Amino acid sequence: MANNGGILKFMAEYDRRWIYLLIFVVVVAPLLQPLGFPISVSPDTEVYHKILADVKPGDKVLFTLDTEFSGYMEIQSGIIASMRILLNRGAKICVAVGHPEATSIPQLVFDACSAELTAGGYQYGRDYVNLGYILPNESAVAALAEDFHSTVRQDAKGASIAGTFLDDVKDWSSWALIADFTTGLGTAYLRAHFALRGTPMTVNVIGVMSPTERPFYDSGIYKAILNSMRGGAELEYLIGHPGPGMTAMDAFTLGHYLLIGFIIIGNIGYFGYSRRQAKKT
Amino acid sequence: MPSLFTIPGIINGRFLGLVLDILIAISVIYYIRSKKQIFVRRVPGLDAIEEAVGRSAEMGKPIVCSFGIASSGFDYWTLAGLAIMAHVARLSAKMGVRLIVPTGGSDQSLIVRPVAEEIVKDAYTLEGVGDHFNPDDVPFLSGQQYAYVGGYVGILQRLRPGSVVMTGSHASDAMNIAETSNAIGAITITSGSYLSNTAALACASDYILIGEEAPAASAYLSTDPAQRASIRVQDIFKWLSIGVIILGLIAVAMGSSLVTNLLAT
Amino acid sequence: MSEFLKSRTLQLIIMISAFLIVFVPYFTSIPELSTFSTKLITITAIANAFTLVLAVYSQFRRGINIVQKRRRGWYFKVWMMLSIVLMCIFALLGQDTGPYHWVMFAIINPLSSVNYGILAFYMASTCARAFRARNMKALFLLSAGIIVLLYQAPLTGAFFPGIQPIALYLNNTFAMAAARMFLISVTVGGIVFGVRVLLGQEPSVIGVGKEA
Amino acid sequence: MVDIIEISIVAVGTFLAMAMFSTLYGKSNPLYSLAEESYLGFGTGLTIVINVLYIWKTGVVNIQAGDWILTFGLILGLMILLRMNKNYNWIARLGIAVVLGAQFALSFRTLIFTNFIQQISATIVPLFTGTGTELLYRWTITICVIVMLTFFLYTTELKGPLLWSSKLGEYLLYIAFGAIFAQTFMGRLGLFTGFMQNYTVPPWQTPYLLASMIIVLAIVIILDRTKTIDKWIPEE
Repeated sequence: MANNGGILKFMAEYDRRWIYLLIFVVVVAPLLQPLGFPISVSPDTEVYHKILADVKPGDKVLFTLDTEFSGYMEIQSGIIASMRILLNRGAKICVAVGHPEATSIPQLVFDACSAELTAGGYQYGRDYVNLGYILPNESAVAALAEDFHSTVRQDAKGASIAGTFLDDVKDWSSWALIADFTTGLGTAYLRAHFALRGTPMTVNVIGVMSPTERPFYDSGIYKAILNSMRGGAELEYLIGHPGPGMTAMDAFTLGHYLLIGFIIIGNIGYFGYSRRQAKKT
Repeated sequence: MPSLFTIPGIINGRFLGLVLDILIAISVIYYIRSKKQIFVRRVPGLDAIEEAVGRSAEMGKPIVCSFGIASSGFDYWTLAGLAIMAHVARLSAKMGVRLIVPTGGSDQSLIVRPVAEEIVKDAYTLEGVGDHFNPDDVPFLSGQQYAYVGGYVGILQRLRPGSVVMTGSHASDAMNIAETSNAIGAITITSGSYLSNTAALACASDYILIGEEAPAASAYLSTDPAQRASIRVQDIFKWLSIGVIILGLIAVAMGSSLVTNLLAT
Repeated sequence: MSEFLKSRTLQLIIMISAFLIVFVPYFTSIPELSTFSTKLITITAIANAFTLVLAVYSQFRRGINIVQKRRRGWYFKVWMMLSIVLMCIFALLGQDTGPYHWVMFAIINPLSSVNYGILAFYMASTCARAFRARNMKALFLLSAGIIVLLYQAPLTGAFFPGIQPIALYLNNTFAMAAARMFLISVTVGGIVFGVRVLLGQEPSVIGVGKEA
Repeated sequence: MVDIIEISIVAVGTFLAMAMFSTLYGKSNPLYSLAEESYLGFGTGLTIVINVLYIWKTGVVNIQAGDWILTFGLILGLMILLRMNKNYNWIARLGIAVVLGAQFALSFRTLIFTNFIQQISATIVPLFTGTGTELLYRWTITICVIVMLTFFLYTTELKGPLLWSSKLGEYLLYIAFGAIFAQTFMGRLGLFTGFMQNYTVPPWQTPYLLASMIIVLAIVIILDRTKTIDKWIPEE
C-alpha cells in the first residue's frame, strides 16, 4: 500500500455508494429467499393485541389511516392484522382517511381481509363504511368529534350514509375505539379532540414517531401503541396469520445488523486512521 | 372524572387548562409590557458559532448558514433560525468571511426567502460593508425538499466551506446536509426542530443546539422584548412543572392524592 | 373606511374573535355556544382546503417562468404541469378503474414510497460516516443506540432474550422522559408563540411582512 | 393470471421508483428529474382532486341539505385565494385571520391538557411502593424529567446545584438520543423494506424490479461516463 493507513483508511473514508449498495442487497435478498428467523414479541404489542381482541361484537370502531402511501408500506402489516382482529370480533368499522395518497388504501385492506369479511357476513353500509378523505386538517377533526352528521353526509364514493350503521353516531362518545394508523398527520388532532375527551384510542406508528408518541401512551391517553413494522409482524404472529410483516422481518434483522456493522467499522476507521491523521497535522 | 369546578349547565370542569392558558397569556403580556430587561443566559452554542466563523476567517474559507425549509412559513423554529442567521451574517460581515445562505425547501419558504435576503443585506450594511453583499449568495435552490438538499449538498461539495451552521426548521433533510458537511471537514453546527431529528443530528454534528436552545439563543441576541418575554414565561412554566412534580411525588409518598386530583380538574 | 379594512387592528380583532368563539365554549357546557363554535370550526375546515390552490398557483407560476425563459430542462416542467392537468381529467373519468387508478398505483404510490424510503440510505450513510465516539456524550449515544438497534432486530431477541429488558428500559425511561420533557417545554413555547401572534407581535405570520 | 394492466403498473412503477433511487448515485440525472417531476405533477393533481371532493362533500352537499351557514366556508376560502393578487391581498389577510384564530383556539384548548397537565400528572407516581423493576423505571423517569428540564432553563444563571443538574441532564439526554435515534432508524428501514416487499411479493413482479434496477443503473453509468449526465436536468 502506497498510502499509509491501508485498510484503516478505507474504513474511515470509503465511498458512501458501497453503503447504499449493501443496503439494497441486504434488504432485497432475504425478501427473495426468506430465511425464516424466529421473532420475539414485545409487551407493547401484547397490550395492543389485548385491547383489539376485547372489542365487542357491534362496537363501532373508527379506523383512521393518517398516512401517505409510503407510510402504508411500513405499517401495512399492522393495518391488515388489526383489521382482521376487528372483523373477527364482529365490530362495525368506519374507515376514514387523512391524506390524499391514502385514499387508495382502504380497498387494499378490504381486499386483503376478504376472507374475514365473508366469514363474518359483512355487508357494506350495514357493517362497514369507507368515508374516504374526511380528515384534512385540525378543524375537520374537531368538527367530527363535536357533531358527526353535520360534517359528513356521504361516503367515499358519494353515496349517502343515511341508513348505514352510522345513523346513531352522534359525536366522539359514539365510538368504542379509534384505531389510528399514522405517519403523524392527523394523530395529534384525533388525540386532542377524541382521545382527550375520553374515546379509547390505539395507534400504530411508524418507527420515527415511536419515541415522540410514547409519552401519550405512558400518560394513558392512548390505550395501546404498536411500533413500526416490527410491531405489525408481532401482531401477525400473535393472531397466527402470517402476512407482510413477518416475511419482512429477515430483511429487518439484517438491515439492523448491517447498520451496527457500519457504525463499528466507521469507529475503527476513525480511531485507527482519521484521528491519528488529525493529530499529525 | 368528577371535578371540583363544575357548574352543571354552565361550566364543565376543564378548569385547570383554562387557568393555565390564561396564566400564560397574562404573563406574556406582563413581561412584554414591563420595561425591565429580562436576563437570558448565553447558550454555549453561540460561542461555538463565533468560533466557527473565526476559524473560517482564518482558513479563508466561506461559511454556509441556513434557517430551515420553513414548511409552515414563519413558525417558531424558523424565526429562531432567522435570528441566528442574522447573527452569523453580522459576524461574517465583520470578519470578512463570505456567507452563503441556501433558501427554499418548501412552497412556504417562498414567503420567508425575501425576509432572509433582507436580513443578510441589513447585517452587511450595519457592519459598514453593504457593498460586499451579493444577492447570488442567497440562492433559491428549489421549492421541493429533496431538490433543495441536492442543491445544498452541491454547494457544500463545490465550495468546501470552513463551517456550516444549520438551524431553524430543517426536517429529514438535515441528516444529509450534516453528513456531507462532516465529510468535507467543515465545522458542523446544527439544531434540531423535533426530537428524532435532534437525536440523529446530535452525533453527526460538532456542536448541536438541543431543542429550545435555538429560540433561547435567538432571544439572547435579540433586543425584541417579546422574544425575551417568551423565554421568561417558558422558564416560569418549566419551574412550575418541576415544582408540581416534586410536590406531587412527596404527596403521593405520604399517601395523599391531593396534587393528582387537582391536576385532574 | 378602506384604510380601516386594510388595517392590522381589524385583522387582530377578527383573529381574536374567531379565537374566542372556538376557545370559550370548550370550557362551558352551554349547548348554543357549542353549536355556534362547531359551525365556525367546520367553516374553517372548508376554507383551509382552499389554501392548496395557492401552492398549485406558485408551482404553475414557477413552471411557466422556466418554460418561457427556455431554461435548461424546461420540458420537464411542461411535463409536470401537463401531469397536473391530466390527473384532474383522469379523475373525472372515474376513480375505481381506468387511468386514474393506473396513475395512482404505477406513479404516485411507488414514488411516494421511494421519497421516504430513501431516507434509510441517508441515515445509514450518516451513521457509517459521522457516528464516531468523539467524546463522552457521543459514546453514551452510541452505546444506547447500539443496544436498542440490536433489540430491534427481531432475531436478537429470539436468541438472546436478555437484551429485551435492557432495551425496553432505555426506550421506556430515558427516551420517554426526554420526549415528555420536550413536550412540556415545546408546548408552552408553542402557546406563548400563539399568544404573541394573537397580540399582534408577529405580523409576518399573517402575511403583513415584505412578501408579494 | 396477471393481466396486461397489472404488468404495466408494475413495470412503470418499478422503473420510476428506481429512477428516483438513482439520486443515490450522487449526481442529478435526467431519469431522476423525470421521476421527480412526475411525482410532483401527478401528486399535486391528486391533491387537487381529493380536496375539491372534500370541499364538495363537506361544503356544497351540506349547504344543499340546508346548512346554509357553511356558505361562509366557501366565501372565506375564496377570500384567502386573493392572496395571489397584490391589490386585494388585504382581503386574504382577513380570511387567514379567521382560520388562524380558530386554529390557535383548537390547539390552546387541548394541548395544555395532553402535552402539559397530563404529562406532569403521569410523572407523579409512588416512588417507594412497587416491585423492583417498577421502582427502577419510576425513579429513572422522574429523575430524567426533572434533571433534563433544568438543562432547558435560560433565564436563570446556572450555578451551584443547578449547574450540576443541567450537566447531568445533558448526559442523560444523550443516552435518550441513542435510543431515539435507533427507533428512528427502525422507521426508515421499515419504509424501505415495505417498499421493496411490495415488489417482491407476489413473486411474479421480481423480474421487473431487477430489470428496472439494472436498466436504470446502466443508463446512469453510461450518462456519467459520457459526461452527459447533467445536460438535460432542469435548473432551478
